[in-house]
Amino acid sequence: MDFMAVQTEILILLLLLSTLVTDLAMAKGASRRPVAYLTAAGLAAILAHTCGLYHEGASPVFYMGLFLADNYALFFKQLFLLGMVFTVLFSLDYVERCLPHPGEFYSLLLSALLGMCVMASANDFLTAFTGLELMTVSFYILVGFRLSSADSGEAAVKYLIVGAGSTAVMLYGISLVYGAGGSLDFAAVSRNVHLFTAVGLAGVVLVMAGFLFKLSAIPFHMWAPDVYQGAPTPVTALLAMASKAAGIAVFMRVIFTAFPYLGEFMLPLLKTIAALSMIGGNLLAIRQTDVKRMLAYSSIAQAGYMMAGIVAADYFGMKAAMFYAMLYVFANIGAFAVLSVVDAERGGTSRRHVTGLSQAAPMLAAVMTISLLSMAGIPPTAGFAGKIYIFTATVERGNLWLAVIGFVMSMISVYYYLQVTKAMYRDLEPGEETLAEPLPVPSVARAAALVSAAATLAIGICPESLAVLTNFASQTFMQ
Amino acid sequence: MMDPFSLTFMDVFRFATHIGLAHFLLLAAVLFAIGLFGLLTRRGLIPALMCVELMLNAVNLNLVAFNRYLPMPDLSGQLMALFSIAVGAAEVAVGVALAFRVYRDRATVNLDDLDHLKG
Amino acid sequence: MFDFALTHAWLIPLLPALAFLIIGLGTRRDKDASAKIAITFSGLSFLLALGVLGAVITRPIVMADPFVMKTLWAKVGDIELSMGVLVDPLTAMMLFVVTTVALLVQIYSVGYMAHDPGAGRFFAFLSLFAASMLGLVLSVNFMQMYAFWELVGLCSYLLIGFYYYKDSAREAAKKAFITTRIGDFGMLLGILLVQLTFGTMDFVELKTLLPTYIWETGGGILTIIALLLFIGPIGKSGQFPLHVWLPDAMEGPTPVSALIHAATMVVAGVYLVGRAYFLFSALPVVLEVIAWVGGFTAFFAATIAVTQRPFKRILAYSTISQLGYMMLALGVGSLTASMFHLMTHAFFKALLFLCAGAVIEAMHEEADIFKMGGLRERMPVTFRCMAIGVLAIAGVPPLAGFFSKDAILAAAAEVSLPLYLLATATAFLTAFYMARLLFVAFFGEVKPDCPAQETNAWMRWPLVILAALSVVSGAWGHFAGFGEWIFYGPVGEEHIDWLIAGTSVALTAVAFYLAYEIYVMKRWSAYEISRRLGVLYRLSYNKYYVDEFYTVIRNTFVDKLGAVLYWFDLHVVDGVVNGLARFTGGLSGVLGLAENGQVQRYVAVFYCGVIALTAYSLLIAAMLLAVVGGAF
Amino acid sequence: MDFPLLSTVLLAPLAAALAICLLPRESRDQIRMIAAGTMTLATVLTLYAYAAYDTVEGGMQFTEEVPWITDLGVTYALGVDGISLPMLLLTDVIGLASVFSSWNIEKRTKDFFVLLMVLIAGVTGTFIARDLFIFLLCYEVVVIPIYIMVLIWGSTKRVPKEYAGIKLTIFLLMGSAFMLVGVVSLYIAAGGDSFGMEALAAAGQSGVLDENFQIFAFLLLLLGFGSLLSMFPFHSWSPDGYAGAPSAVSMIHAGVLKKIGGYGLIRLGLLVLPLGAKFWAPLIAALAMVNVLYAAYIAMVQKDLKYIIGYSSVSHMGYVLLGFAALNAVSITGAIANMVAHGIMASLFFSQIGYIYERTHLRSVPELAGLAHHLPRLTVGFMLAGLASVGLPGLIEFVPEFTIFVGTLSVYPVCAFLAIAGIIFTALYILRMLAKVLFGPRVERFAGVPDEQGADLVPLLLLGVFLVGFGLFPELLMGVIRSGVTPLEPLLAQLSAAPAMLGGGF
Repeated sequence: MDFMAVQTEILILLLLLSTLVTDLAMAKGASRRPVAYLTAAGLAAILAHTCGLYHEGASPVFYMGLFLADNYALFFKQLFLLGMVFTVLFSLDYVERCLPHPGEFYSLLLSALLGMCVMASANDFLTAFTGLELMTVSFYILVGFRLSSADSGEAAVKYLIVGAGSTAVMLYGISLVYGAGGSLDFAAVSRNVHLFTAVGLAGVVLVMAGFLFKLSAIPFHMWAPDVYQGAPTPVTALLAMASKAAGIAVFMRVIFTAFPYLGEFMLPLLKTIAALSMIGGNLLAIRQTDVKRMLAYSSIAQAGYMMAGIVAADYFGMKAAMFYAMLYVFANIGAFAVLSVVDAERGGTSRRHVTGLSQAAPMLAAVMTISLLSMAGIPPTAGFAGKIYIFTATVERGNLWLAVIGFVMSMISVYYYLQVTKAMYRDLEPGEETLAEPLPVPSVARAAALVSAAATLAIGICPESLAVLTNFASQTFMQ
Repeated sequence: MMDPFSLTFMDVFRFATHIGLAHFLLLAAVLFAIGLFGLLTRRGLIPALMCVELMLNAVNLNLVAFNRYLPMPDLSGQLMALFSIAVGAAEVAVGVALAFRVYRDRATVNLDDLDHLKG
Repeated sequence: MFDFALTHAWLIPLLPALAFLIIGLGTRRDKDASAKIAITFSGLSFLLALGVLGAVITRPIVMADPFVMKTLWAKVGDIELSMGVLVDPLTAMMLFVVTTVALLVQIYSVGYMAHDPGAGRFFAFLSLFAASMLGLVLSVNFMQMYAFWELVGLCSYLLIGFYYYKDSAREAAKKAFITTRIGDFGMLLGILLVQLTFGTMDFVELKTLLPTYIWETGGGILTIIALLLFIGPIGKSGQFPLHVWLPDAMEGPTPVSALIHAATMVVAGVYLVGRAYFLFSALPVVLEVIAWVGGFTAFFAATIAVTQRPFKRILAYSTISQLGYMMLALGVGSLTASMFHLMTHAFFKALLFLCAGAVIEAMHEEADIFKMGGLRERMPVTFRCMAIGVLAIAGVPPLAGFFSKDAILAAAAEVSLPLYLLATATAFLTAFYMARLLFVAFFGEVKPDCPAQETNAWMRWPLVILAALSVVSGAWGHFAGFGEWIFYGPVGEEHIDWLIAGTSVALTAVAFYLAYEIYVMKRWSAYEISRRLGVLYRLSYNKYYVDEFYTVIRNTFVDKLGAVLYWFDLHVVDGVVNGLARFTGGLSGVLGLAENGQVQRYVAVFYCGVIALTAYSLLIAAMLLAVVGGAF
Repeated sequence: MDFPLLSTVLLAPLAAALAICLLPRESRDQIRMIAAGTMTLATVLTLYAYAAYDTVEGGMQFTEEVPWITDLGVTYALGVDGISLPMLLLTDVIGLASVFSSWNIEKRTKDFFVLLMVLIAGVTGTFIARDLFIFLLCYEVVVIPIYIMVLIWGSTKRVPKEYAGIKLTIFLLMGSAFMLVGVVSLYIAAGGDSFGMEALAAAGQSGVLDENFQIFAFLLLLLGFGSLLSMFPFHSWSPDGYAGAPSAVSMIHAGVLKKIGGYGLIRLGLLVLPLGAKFWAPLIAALAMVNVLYAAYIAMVQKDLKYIIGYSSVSHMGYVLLGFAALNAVSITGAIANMVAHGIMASLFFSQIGYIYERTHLRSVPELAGLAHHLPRLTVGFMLAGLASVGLPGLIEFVPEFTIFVGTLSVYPVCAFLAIAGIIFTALYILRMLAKVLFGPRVERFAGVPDEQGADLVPLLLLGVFLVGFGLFPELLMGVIRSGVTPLEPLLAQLSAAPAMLGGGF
């Protein structure tokens, strides 16, 4: 019982409790900005604290190997924390204006975060499942948090129905794997030869389906566009970056520790799904006019890219996927920070709403463009380096066709990203002059957006620093 | 694995009279399928949630049966079932809350009518 | 002194080039200064050319051993492109002719362009032309010759289009450039093949390499090369069928017509064949082609000239015809006769054109000779000069044309009777239409509203000098031994075949008589004759419809084809691109239909995925079972 | 290496972009001055490099190397040799000219110059990069600013500018997608430890990359570079794109960016994948021939000035491709020289067209006439560019074209023959255009149009100097290029000794 292994989670839980208490202690109707600041400050402190937790050698383990606090988990936890801090910061204004009960909002964010952290560290199916559900249930509520919008409620219901269905499938899979593998522990399962039977293999694919749902990979993606569109903008941001990254984290760990010997069996499947996601996500995004919905499809495609890294099934691919997950966080922060401001000010996130942004708020338009280009993989943004990492790993394993699809589709994706850029930069037509009037941008949101754009460019120009970190994290995991 | 064409009457009889793991698995699968069918066809939000609950219970059955019939080193299957029940409860709780919320917005909890978001 | 000129021969083209630069960048707007600069530099260039001529004569430099200086211009791979000067008697003669005519024309232009606001530009272009032409003459290799060949083409384009505000001038300039470009295309191919075959384009080196090459490999590829090379001269020297640009080129100011389209540039083609005569003369087939092209062009153009009415157009067809003569001479193997005629023609044709300029200016831009008449009285000096020119070109002894034309006829007679007859017929026609021109414009009654006055001194003196040259150059060349000076192969015997000479002189006399009777005495009605001739007259008057033919070709094969290809580009090439884009967009729409907002549809799709995955896993399991065996 | 000359040239425009970002929108004059000053600095430095480059020694000079991304084997390696130095010069000269061509842009001046500076920096980077990663990075950086510039400052004629912009962007990016695949597979096949061009070239030439791989990878590169170079049938973005773009973008795009295609084919296609180049060369030659004639024919029936020049540049790129395809020292020298020549010429054309359009808002040939009466300087510019593109001696295009012809005629007699016939058609459409636009009777409508002066005159003077200078003294250009091509000769000799595979003798 090494409690040091769960120190991050404990800290988050404490923060969660303190936000609850603070919220309760505050007067009804008062601004909940203090809660937000408390959350942000607490998360930042935890983030700083986790920086010191990277280690060489054996990783701390909590309770019979259920919970493993290795560098890999740490990397993803930092990723979640980072995403969460920025989300809290850029959405301050949005939350105050658009969401009721902002105090509880922060508590729920923290509980989702807790779930993600548990997922990242999970070393057996029970822990993984618990973390996953903690996150998912929190998200059900968060998605429906915007009471003023009926779409938000609809999105939440849809997420719930599909999500519950997927939970059931995953659980069924876990039960089969348990039956075949004789244990819920990843390492123990991997050693059991019965995994190669019909029951075992069926269990494996069902478990994977559950995780792929979180990644919103095709064909488990149907919920994503509706939910992304309906959810409050900061929640969408978290769904896109953190929830997905958590899925990736646990997915990779499951594949590499629980089913490491199933490569021959799973890889064709994963390759197909990766290819489908890259193609379908990008194609579907082309017709979208709502930026959030478009980003949902785009996130499907991004999941495809990350999976392309995973199917390289080696250290390079894993590193690439982790690298990509991280840069995707920054890209998302930038894009959604802008969208939250636009959503709060102009009451929507369709292309119509961002029109003229280059004149109304040139900085936001630039950040948006940079973030979208990073998603598209255009240099000098981080996305370019990420794609190079991913596809060198892919090609190295002989999957050239996957790289062809990846590069071609990412260039097609430029088309729809540029549609947004076009809306922001184009000349205003008569009657649209009001769109050029300066948009009030909260300074915190502005700072968050700027920092994310700077990070996107910095990683793009100098990927080395992040690459070193991912190297370190993935190496310890692979030992 | 049994060859279906060489099944004798005795085989069938033995299967029918000696309750074992296979029965539980079969039952769970059937339950799961029923739940799935309901999830796909029932138009109401609440019935759909009930169907999900059915599917989760099928899984619990599986877990417990595996734990009981196979030589497992520990009780982790049963433990898992407990967690699953808890999670199911949470989901239903949230689900019902959302049902209220949706009903307030749209005056319906019919899943078919929740199609504002699409395309 | 002569040596200085020789070693500084490169200055000869450079001086006018300098004048072009100075005028172009500086004094363009100042007419007088521009004229002074142009004439000064041309004069210097003329003096240097005289010096070179002196050097060639005194040293002596002979055809077989030219003086060569060259410098590297650009080096690509192992191919060295050089520029330089090659001086031999041929060059010296050309330098002399070009600088003389250029200088005289520039002096003449001072008067002619006195009232044109664009005179500065005019002098700049004239200087540039002189520079290019002199560079061409001095070329040491095919590449240099091609480069300057293109440049003279450019100057011609600029000067024909000098009156750029006139649609006709603009069109004529374009036509000239493009028609000659077709010739250049062939020539460029020829030059490239020379480089590829011999590894050099240098005239001197080629001359030494050629005999061995022919001895070793025969003439097959060489024939192709030579024919290709000859396409260039066909274009530039207005040979059939690329002659169409030359009459239109008369849209330029008259001094330009004199300098470029009569005396110098158009003979560049002849000069090229002459310069590369070591190549052409080694290939009998090619020589025959050249002879026939030349002979036919000479006759063909003469038949057109007979019926034309504009003053300068008659002269233009006459030029084509005379160029045909020169080609004919080359074709029948007489470099001497060709070059001799080139020289005399330069003088008397320049003279004729300058006279034409004087007349047309005096007539206030009226060009139709039938609207003139009696100019003899109004413009006596011009008339006398004109008469000398006409007699010279008609081949009346002892004027220049007599000697040179006789040399050509004699050379033709030696080789081929049909060619000789063709040439003689041409001589007759030449005499006739020139007489017609002279009689119609200068004799008869003065038209009532005729504004003509004698020209000013700037224009008059060059006429006189050219007239003098037209008188003496033939005899001088004949008696001073032109044939021992410029020749290829064995030295030609300089003698006059009295039978041939007598025939042509007699025919000339007949032609003059006929013209006199028709146009001065009006014994026969010109109209009647033309009516009787019917189709022949119309063919001639309409220039055998060659222009119309080309228009049809251009419309169908260039513009129509262009339109078709553009259609192809827009609808097929671009259509595929747009189609792909539309297809992608459409696919997106179709796929998007699945996303209909019904959550149970989403669940169904999800489970379809699950079922597919499960089916796959069971398949694999079955396969594993088949391989490994055993049971769960 | 004492002074990081190439880094300065590369980063100066970026620094300028940053500086302009910090200025207020209203200070248009300062913005312009910063842009012009920076580009002047870059041009002067480049000219110094051009003069100081040791042609006897040859090879990469002014090199800089800093390890960058070690786990991918990426090095921040810059350097110029005889092939890239002329391209660098071209970039900076045209960049400087384009700044002055955009002098009168009043609409969102700040945004314009920021994007323009980024664009120039990107193009510069592709030519001086010695590392494939940097090359790709810089290349793709360029595309997006162009899109935005077309969108805001472009013009809608035959097609909407939005269409033109997105077509251009997607076309180039699709090309680059194939290129990226090619490069990544190349990187892996060569050992996966370095993106350095020298290292890859060594791998390619020493047989580490087998022939089948080379053929395959070259095809991918060809798709990328070919569409960049507007090789038939991947050319259709180019006329539309130029027509939609503001003149500075057209200048840079036609003048420099397109040349990245040719440069890449030589630098990567030939040096790294010689056997692949050998295999595909006949196909390239055939397509090049189509390019020359097809585009020239189409140019003949165009009405819009920018379309004429757009198709004309497609046609001229055919010569570059042909020169490349012949794979010998002479033809490749010609191809490189032709890229420089066409760059100067096309950008001069576009700057002059831009001036006309700016002053009259007309670009259609039938609507323009007799400009020579009122705009003599513009006429000189037009004539210079037109005559150069006709290939007249004394102007920049003559020697390169001649060189290409010499180099290719013996290798692909039929293709070369037809391509040489292109000079007639080029003359035809160029002269038609000049005649119609410049000459003819005086048109009073244009009487009030002022002639070029001050900043407007700079592009003409600057480009004109190079147009004539390199024309009269071609050795200034050819000498440097020769020092870059000479090291290739053994490789080319080796290649020409091997038999052609894809049916030679077109």
